[in-house]
Amino acid sequence: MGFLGDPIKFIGDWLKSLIAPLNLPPVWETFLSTLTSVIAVASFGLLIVIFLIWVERKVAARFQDRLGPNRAGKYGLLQTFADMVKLITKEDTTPETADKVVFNIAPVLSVVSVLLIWAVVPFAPTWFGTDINVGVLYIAAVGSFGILSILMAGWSSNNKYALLGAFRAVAQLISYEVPMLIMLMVPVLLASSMGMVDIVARQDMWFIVVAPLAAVVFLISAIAEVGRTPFDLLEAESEIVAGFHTEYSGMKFGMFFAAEFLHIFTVGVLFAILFMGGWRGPGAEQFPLLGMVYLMAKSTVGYFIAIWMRSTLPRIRIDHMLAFNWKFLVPLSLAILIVTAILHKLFAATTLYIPAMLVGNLVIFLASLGALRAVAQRQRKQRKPFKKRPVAKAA
Amino acid sequence: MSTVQIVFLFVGFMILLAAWMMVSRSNLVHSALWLVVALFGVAVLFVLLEAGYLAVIQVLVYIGAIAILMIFAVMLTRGDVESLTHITNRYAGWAAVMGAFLLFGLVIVLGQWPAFQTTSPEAIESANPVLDLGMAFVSPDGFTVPFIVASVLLLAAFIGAIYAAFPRKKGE
Amino acid sequence: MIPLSWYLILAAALFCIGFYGVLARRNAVVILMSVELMLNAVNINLVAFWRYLNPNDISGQVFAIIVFAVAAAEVAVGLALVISLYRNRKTISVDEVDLMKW
Amino acid sequence: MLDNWLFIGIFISIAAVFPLLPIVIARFLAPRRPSLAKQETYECGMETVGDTWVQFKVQYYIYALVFLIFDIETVFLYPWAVAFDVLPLFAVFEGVLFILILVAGLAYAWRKGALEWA
Repeated sequence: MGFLGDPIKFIGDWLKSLIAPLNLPPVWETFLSTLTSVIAVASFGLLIVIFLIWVERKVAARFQDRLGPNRAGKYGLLQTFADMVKLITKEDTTPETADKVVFNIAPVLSVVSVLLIWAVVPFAPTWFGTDINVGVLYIAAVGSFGILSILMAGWSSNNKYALLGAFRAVAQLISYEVPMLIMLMVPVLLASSMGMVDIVARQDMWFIVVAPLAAVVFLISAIAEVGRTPFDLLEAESEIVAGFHTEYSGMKFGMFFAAEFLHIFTVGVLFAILFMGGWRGPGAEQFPLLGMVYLMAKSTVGYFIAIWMRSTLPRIRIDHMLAFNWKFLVPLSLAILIVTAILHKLFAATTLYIPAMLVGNLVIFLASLGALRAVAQRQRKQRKPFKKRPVAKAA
Repeated sequence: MSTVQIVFLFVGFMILLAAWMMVSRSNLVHSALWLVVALFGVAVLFVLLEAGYLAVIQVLVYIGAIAILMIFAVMLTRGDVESLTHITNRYAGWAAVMGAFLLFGLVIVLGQWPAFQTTSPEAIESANPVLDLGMAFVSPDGFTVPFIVASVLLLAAFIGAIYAAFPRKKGE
Repeated sequence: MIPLSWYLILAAALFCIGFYGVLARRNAVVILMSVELMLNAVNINLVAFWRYLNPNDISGQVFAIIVFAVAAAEVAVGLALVISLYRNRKTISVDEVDLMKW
Repeated sequence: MLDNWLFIGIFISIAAVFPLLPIVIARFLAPRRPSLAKQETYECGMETVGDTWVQFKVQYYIYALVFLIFDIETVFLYPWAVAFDVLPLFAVFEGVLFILILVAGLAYAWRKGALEWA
């Protein structure tokens, strides 16, 4: 097998042989090996951002019929490094009236909250940072640090726009966390475990097949959690300057920026793990590297949908967005959870399992479409007739 | 001193410091942020006690929801200008004395209890504590009634809180 | 391992700090925060008792979760009352809320 | 089990160090020429009027409240979902009953108009 069979194990063994002559006590050995794997996972997370920023700018440019970055390096690949150099050498101003300590902690916390998710991501059969038995809830829990960091940033800036932006952002994030939490329960329920490794291991049939609606609702609410267009009320440049990070400049702004880019890809990774079988694929059991490739390839699905939505849809008004969540997504997700639970209990391990699940999903889908239609029709009736505006005559 | 004990002492000190800062700061948002630090420390304690599920929901519920709710409430009430100058009432001295007395009494009373000397716990046999928890919530000889009563309690709190916080319309 | 007594003393100290906060502070929101501290101290105790005295009976954890639910309910209603109070009296200092004395 | 959490403990510290590094590097590389105009609060060039701490709508609190209630609900439901495969059918309906009781709360908030933004 050697290096190509399982590179991580290969490198790990090599490192172990390196420190073996030192005869460290076992506590230190555990500590060092944990530290090494932590640094490996965390730097993978951060390095991938550099690449992702380039990918996203290229893809978004194609949607808008542009070329995107193409000057720095081949295909503009070095563009992100150029941006990094720029951000590092920019002057970093802190407003006089800001609460300095809180102001400086907030950007760090926002990166931490996203990076922490990567601790439980199973990259391949034997490659994962750690496998805690509450993995799914852990993901939801570290997300709350992100919410806190936004509040801290907005409040400490001592700027009306920043505070207003932070409040709107938090209202949005906590609202969309409800359907996300409920939809995270569906894979947990189907796999009977909260561990990420277990969830991947139980997906002989991808969960997106048995619970397609849950996957869609999860993706929508997770994208809203990131706060990208069409859900970018956090920033809403045309309304509240730049939202909660109005006062940030230089590298601290860069950290918020990096956290956002990493977060959107993390959503894709989570979508792939929870609903699309994670690293599973032909040959992945033998060659972990192949599993990693599968996971990254599957992750681009959710990631691409997010970029697609971003470059296609306009921003939603805040009242519409919250109403969409509380009056549509939350009831819908509860209905999906109840129906999935009952059908899973009744039909699991029978031949009718997949058809029954699909019919259940179809019924919910049609019912929700009908409800949306009825609401739209009622609103159309209530609307005042459209007044024709005088049109300027062509000179 | 084992590593775990050092971690415990560090976290315990952090919790008490954060708790003290929380009750003694005049800036309400700072108070709330110190509260977050203290609550996070408690989550670390839960990890040390091998209650991973509780640690995670401690972060999810307390930091993700309750702390946010606190900060929102602080913002909504704008803070009294007055309370910035003297944040405690005139019984603060007595409160401190009573608190110290309570701590003293608690330690004395606890010290006489034989289980106080327990130094090392038994191992946990259960393979999956979260599964046991789920079983306990819904099995008839477990905690079915508390489970349903909890949902009724939450419903009552929900309706009560909305009723109290929501501004009355005219004529209501 | 850590002795049980460390947890109990820490929880007692945390409880007393919360107790002081409830009695001494004037601001109603801080009083609610202090109540949260006290509830957390109780939770540390519950989980420590579960772990050290009876780790193979799940009821200790169940009890802690019920405390979570109660704490959430308490905070939700408490803060709603504070907001309602602020709307009607323009203050949240508990010293000045003395309507019942009349 | 504690080993798994040790990983997360170390991860938290490393994850805090990583974003700190560029910020600290920038501190040495970036120019620092503070001036009064730069350090003013940025409100599109206007001078700031009044206190930053403007009065917020109670709506924000209501959303946080609904979120809190659903958060607690998930705390009870996740163990139920984990134990799902070994539960008898009536236990499934207990969970459904739990959800429905809270849906009643959501329905109340909806009827009361507490979910409206305006």
